[in-house]
Amino acid sequence: MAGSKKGFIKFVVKRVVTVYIIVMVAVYLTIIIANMGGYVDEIMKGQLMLQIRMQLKGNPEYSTLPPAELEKIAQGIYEEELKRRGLDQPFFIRSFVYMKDALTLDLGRALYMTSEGGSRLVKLIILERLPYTVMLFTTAMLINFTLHLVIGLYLSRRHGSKIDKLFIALAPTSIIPGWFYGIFLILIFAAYLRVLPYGGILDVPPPTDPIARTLNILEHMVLPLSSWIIAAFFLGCYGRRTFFLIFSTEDYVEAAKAKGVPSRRLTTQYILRPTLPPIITGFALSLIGSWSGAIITETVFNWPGLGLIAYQAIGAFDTPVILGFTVIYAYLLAATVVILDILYGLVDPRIKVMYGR
Amino acid sequence: MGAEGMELGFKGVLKELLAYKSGALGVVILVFLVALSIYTVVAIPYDKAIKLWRGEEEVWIENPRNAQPIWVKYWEYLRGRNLPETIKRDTSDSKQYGVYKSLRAIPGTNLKRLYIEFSFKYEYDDFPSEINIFFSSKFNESAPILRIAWEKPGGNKIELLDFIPRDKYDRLYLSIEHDVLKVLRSYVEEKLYALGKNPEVPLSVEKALFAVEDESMSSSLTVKPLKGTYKLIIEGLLFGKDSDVDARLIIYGKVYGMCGTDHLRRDLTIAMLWGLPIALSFGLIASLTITFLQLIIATISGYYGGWIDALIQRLTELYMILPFLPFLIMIAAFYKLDIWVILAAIIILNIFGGGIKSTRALVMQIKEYPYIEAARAYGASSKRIVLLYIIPKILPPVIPGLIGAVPGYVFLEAALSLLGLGDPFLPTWGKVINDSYRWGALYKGYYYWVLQPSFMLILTAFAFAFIGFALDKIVNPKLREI
Amino acid sequence: MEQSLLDVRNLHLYYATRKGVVKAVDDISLSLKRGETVAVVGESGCGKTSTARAIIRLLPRNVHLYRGSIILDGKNIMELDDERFRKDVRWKKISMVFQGAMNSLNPILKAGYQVAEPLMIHENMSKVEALKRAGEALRMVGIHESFIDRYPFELSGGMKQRVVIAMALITRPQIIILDEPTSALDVITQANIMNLLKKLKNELELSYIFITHDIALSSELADKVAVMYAGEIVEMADAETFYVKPSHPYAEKLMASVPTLRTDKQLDFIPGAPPSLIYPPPGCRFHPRCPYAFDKCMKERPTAVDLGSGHYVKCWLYA
Amino acid sequence: MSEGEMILTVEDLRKFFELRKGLFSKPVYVKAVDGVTFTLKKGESISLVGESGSGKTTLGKTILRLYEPTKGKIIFKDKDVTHLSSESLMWYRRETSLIQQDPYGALPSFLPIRRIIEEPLIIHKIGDKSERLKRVYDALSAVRLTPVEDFASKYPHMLSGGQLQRVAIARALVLEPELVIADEPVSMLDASVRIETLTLLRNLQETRKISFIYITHDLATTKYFSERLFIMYAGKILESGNIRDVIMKPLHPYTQALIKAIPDPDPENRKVLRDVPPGEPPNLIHPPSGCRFHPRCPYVMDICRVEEPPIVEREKEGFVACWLHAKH
Repeated sequence: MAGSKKGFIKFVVKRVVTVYIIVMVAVYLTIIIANMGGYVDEIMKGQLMLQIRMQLKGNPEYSTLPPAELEKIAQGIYEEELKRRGLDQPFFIRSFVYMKDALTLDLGRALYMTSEGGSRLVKLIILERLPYTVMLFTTAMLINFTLHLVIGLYLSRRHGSKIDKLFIALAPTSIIPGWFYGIFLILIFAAYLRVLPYGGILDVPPPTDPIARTLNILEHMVLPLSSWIIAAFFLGCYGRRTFFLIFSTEDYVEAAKAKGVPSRRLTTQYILRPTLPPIITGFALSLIGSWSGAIITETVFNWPGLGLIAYQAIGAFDTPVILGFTVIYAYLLAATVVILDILYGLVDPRIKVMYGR
Repeated sequence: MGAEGMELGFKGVLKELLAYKSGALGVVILVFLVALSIYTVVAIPYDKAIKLWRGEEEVWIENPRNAQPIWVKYWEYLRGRNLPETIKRDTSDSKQYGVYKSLRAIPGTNLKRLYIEFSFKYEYDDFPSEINIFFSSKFNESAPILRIAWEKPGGNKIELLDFIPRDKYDRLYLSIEHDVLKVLRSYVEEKLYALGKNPEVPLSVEKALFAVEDESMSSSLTVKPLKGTYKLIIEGLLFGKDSDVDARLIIYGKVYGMCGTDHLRRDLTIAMLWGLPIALSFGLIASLTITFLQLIIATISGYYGGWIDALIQRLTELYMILPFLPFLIMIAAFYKLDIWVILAAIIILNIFGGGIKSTRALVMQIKEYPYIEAARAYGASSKRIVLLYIIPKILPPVIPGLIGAVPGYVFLEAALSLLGLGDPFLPTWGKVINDSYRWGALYKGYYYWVLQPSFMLILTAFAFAFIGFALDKIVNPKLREI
Repeated sequence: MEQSLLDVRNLHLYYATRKGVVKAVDDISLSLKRGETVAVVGESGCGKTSTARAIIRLLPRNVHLYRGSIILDGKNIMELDDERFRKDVRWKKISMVFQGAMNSLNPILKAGYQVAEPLMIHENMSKVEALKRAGEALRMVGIHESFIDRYPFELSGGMKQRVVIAMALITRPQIIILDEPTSALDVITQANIMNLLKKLKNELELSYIFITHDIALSSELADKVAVMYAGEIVEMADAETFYVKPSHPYAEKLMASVPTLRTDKQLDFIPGAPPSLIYPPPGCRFHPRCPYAFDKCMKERPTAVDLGSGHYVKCWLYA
Repeated sequence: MSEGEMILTVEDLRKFFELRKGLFSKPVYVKAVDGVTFTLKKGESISLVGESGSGKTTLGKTILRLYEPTKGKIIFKDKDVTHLSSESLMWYRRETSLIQQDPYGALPSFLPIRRIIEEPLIIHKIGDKSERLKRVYDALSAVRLTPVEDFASKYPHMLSGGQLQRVAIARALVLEPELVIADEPVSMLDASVRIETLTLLRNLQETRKISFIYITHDLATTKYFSERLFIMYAGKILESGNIRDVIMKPLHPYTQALIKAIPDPDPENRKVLRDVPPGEPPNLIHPPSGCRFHPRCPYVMDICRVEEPPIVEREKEGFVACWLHAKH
C-alpha cells in the first residue's frame, strides 16, 4: 500500500514538527526562568558598571579627572561593552536570539564555569561530563531492567511461593529514593567499614596506569550503582511480576497453556513478546530521565556528571550552562519520543502489515 | 473496574485496610505520626520553634556541641561505658549542691576577696566535650582579677590561669584557652617525665584536666578519665564597694536530650519533631493538589476531546521534555524561596505530569460506559456527567496512587534541603541531613545526626507506602487475587 | 455396553477468594463415548466453564480443592503430574476451543504458526512440515491456505473462530471441548460454524464436550445433555429424551423459557436468580426457585436417580 | 390494527462515523446507518432486528439524538428534532428514554438505587425531595422490586443481573416518556430471567401506551413482544412488516437466511446441516455496491451488484428491498 507509506512519512514529519515546537517552547521557558525574565542581565550590567568604575579609579591616568568627566567616560565604555555583549537590546528580543542559538546548539560560552581543560565553551563543559553520567546511570538502568525482567518473570511463574511473598512484602522499600540509600551505603561501606570510597570518580591523586585507573573508577562506581539497584529492586521485580501475571490471564495465554506449550516458550512467545513494546518504551524514557534525575545522587556521591554540573551552574547563576543542559536534555528526550513512536509502528505487526502488503 | 472503594464507603475501606497486615501497620504508624505532629505543634508553637532553631549560640550555649542522643548513653551503658552528661555549677543558684562562694571585704581597703569552689563528682568513662565558665561581674572601678585553679581527685592542684573579665558578662572557654593549654601541657609532661615516659601526642584541655595520671597520659588514644570528685576554685580580688562576681561552670557532656545536638549546639529534638508536621503537610498537600488537578485536567481532556484534548496532550509532552528536577532546583536557587513557594513550584511543575496520561485513558474508557450514555439520554449536562458520574468513578483507582506519592514529595523536599535549597528558616529533616553532611558527620562518626532524620523519613515513607499498597489491592480487584 | 472414552467421576473444583470458597464444580460425573457429543447446558455462573477447565486441568491460581477422577481411555489422567499431563493429554488427547475465540489467538503471531504450534510441540515436527499441515487444517475449516501468513487482527470474527477450530483439530485429538464456541458470533455465522462442527464430527469421528448457555443451540450438536445448576449436574439425558421432555424442574422451566420461532408455545420463566456458589442453598440447590419444592428439598441434597438408559435426575420428585 | 396517531417519523436517516483506519492514514467514514425510513405509531411496539454491525444500535441512538445525525430527518410528535439545540433537546430527552444491554454497566456503581432513579427527576427539576422519593418508590414497585424501601437503599453490586435491569427500566420510565428504545435489553441476562424481564417490559409498554422500539439480534423473541418487524443489514432496512407475516413468509433472502439459521430446541437438529449462506456482514467503510447483501445472496443477479434494490410493498403491510420481488 503506497498510500500508507506516504501516510507514514507524513505522520513522522508531523510528529517531528510537533515535538520540535514543544522543544522550542521548553527552551524558551528555560531562557525566561534561567534569566529570571531579564533580571540576571541587570545583575550582570550592575557588575559590569562597577567593574568599569573600579578600573577607572584604579588607573592613574584618569585620577586627575573631575568625577563628572570620569562618569562620562565610564558610561561610554559601558555602552560599548553592552553593545559588544549584545546587552543593549531589550531582553525580549535577546531571548529569541538566545533561543535560536540554543536550538542550533550554538551554546556559547559559560559565564563562570570551565571545563577540566579550562575551556569556557558550554558545549565542551557538557560533553565532558555527559559520559560520566551515562556511564554510571545507563549501567544502573540496564542492570535494573534486566534484573527486574528476569526476576519478575521468575516470580510470576512461582506465584504464591515464599520468595514471591517476600518480594511483595519488600516492595514498599522502593518508596525510598536511591540517593537516600546512597547515604546509608556511604555510612556503612565508606565511613564504618572503610572498604569503599566516599565518592568522586577517582582517587586523589588518580592512578596513571590505565588498568588501575579503570579499576579505580569501577571501585568508585560500586556504591552509587548499588544505591540505584537497591532502591528499585523489590518494587521493580514486583511490578514486572504483577504485569506478567495480569497478562498471563489473557485468553491467548490460557489457550497456549491448554495447547501444551512448554512454560519457557509460553513465557517468551505469549507473555513477553506481546508486552514488550510498553516495557521498552518505559525503559527508554526512564533511561533519558535518569540523566537529569541523577542530580541528587551525583551530589551525594560527588560524581562529576551532568547532574552535578547542572547543580553547580545553577548555584553560580551560569545561565548559558543551564540553558545548554536543558537544550541537550530536551533534544535527547524529544528524539527518544519520536524514535519510539516510529519504532512502535515498526514493531507492532498491526502497523507493520499495513506497509508490508 | 475499580469502583470498589466507592461502594465500600470510608468505613468499609478502613476495615479492608486493617485486614491487610501491612495496611494495618501503615495505619498505626500514620496515626502515631499524626498524633506526634499535633503534639509538636501544640507543645512547641511555630514561633517558638523558629526562634529556638534560629537562636544559635545564645539559646543553646549550655548545650554540648555535637552531643549524642541519650539513647546512645543507654546503649553504651549496657556495654559498660558511662558517657558523660553535662555538669553545671552556678554560684547564683544558692541551693545547688557543690557550690561554695564567699565574698569578704578586706578591712581597711576598697578591696574584696572572693572565693568560689565548685565541686562535682565525675563518674564517667569518657571525657567531657568542652569546659566553659561564664562570669557575670559587678564592678565600677576596675575589673576583678580572678585566679582559677583545678583540683583533681586525690588533691593534685593545677593553677590554670589568671582571668580578668572585660565586661559585665564574660566567658572563659577553657577548652580553647591558649594559656590553659600551655599550663596543662607542661603539667602533663612533668608528670610523665616523673614516670619516665615521653609525651607522644599532646592532650586536649579536657583530657588533661580529667586524665588518670599514669603512663596512659602519654597519648590521647590511651588516656583515661579519672573518676572522683573534682574541684574548680576561683580566687579573686575585687575592687570597689558594690563589686561582685558570679560564676557558672559548665562541664559539657557527650550526650544530650532525646536526639542529641548539632554543630550549633541546637537540640535536634526540635528538628525531629517539627520536621514531622512539615513533612506530612508538605507531602500531603503536594500529592493531594497534584492528584486532583491532574484528575480534573485529565477528565476534561478525556471527556471533551477536540482541541482542548490536543492542547492538554501537547502540554503534557512539554512537561515530559522539561527536566523536572533541574527546573525545580533552578527555581529554588534563583528565587530564594520558602518551603510553601517551593511547594507551589513543585505543584506547577507537576500539573501536566505523567499522571494525566493514565487517568485520561481511564476517562476515555469510562466515557464509553453505558451509564454515561444513559445519563446523556435522560438529559444530564456535561458538567454533571464529569463531576457526578466520571470523577467518582476514577477516584478509587487514583487514591492509592495519591497516598503512595506522598513519600516521593517528602523525599523531594529532603533532597532540595540536602542540596541546600530548602526553606532557610524551618527545621526540616532534610535540613538536618544537609547540616550533618556539610559538617562531615559521616567522616567524624556522628551517625546519629544522619540516622535520626533518616529514620523519621523512612518511618513516614513506609506509613504511606504500606497504606498505598494495601489500598491498591482493595481498589483494584485484579491485584487482589495475585 | 460400549466402553466409555472419557469417564469423569466425582470431580470437584473449588477455589478460594477473599469472600469465601467458590464451589464451582461440586461432585460432577459424566461419561462420553467415542464420536459422541455431550452438551453441558446451564446459566452463567453455574460452573460449566470450570468443568471444562477442570477436565483439561487449566486451573485458576487460587485453587482450593481439585479432586475426583478423569479416566481417559482407561487411564486416570488426574494422577499424571503436570509435565506428563501437558505432554500426554493436552492437545494430544483433549483439545479445546475457548470462549471468545477473538482473544484466544496471540496478537503477534501469525495464524498459521499458531495452528501449527501443537504439532511442533507434541510431534516434534519441523516448522515447514507443520505449517503445511496447518494449511491443510485451515482448508478443512473453510479458510484458504494462504491465510497461514495472516495475523489475527487481519481476520474477521468468523474466520478467527475457524482458525481456533483448526488449531483444536490439528493434532487429531479424541476429544474437543467447545466452550461457548459461537457466543460472540452472529446467527448466520454461528449456523455456519455449527455446520462445520457437525461435518467435522462426522468425518473425523470426534467427541465433543459442548458447553453452552443456549438450549436451542445445544440441540445442534448434542447426543447427550447435561444440565448444570449451581455447580452440580442436575439432569443427564439423551437428546431424544431431553429436548422432548426434560425431567428436572429446573431443566423443564429452562426449556419453557426458550422462545421458539417456528412454534407458538406459552413462555414461562423461573423467578429469582441463580444462587451464589460460595453459599449455595442447603438441600436441593434449586429449591428456592422450584415450584414443586417440598420440605425434604430444603433439607437434604438429592442424589442422582437413574430413570433408565443413562437418564439421571437429581430431584426428590423422582426418588 | 387501527390507524393510530404517528409519534415518530424517521426519514432517510444517515449516520456516518469518521474513522482513522491507521495511525497515519486519512479519515474514512463508516456508514453505520445509511438511509433508513420508517414510522412509529403511538403506543405501538416494533422490533428492529439485525446482526452486530448492522447499524441497529446506531439507529436507535441517532433517533435519541445521542449521536448527531449525518443526514435525514427525525420527526417526533410533529416536531423536527433532527437538529434541536440544547434547550429544546431537554424536552426531547424527557419524552424519550433508553434501556441498554448491559445492566451491570448501565448503572453508576457508586450511587444507591434511590439516587440512580432520582437522577432524571433532579435533572428535569421535577418536584421536591419528598415528591421525587414517592415517584422513585412508584417506579420501583412498577418493576416489582419490592419491598421498595429495601431496594432503594441498596447499591448496584448487591443486586442480580435481572434486578439491575429492572432498576434500569424503572429509571427509564420514571420520567414517563412517550418513546422508549430498548437496545438488546435482555441479551446479557440469564435465560431464566429473560422472559420475565421482557414480559414486564411488554406489560408496562401496553398499560402505559408507550411507543416502543425493541432492538435485538434475537428474532425468536420479537414475536412475543412487538407487532411489527424491521430487518436491518449493513445500515439499511431490507424488509419490514407484520411480525408473523415476515417470519412465516420471509421475502428477502437475508431474512430467509436469518430464520433458517436459528434453531429451536429439537433433537433432530444435530442430524441436518443448516442451509445458510457463507460469509460475514460487509465492512461498512466500503460497503458492497448495489444490494449490500449481494456477495452472500444465493439468488444474486447481475443487477443486484450494480443497482440498489427497489422498495417493494408487501401484501399486507411493510416492504422488502430486493430485486427478486421487483415488479418488472
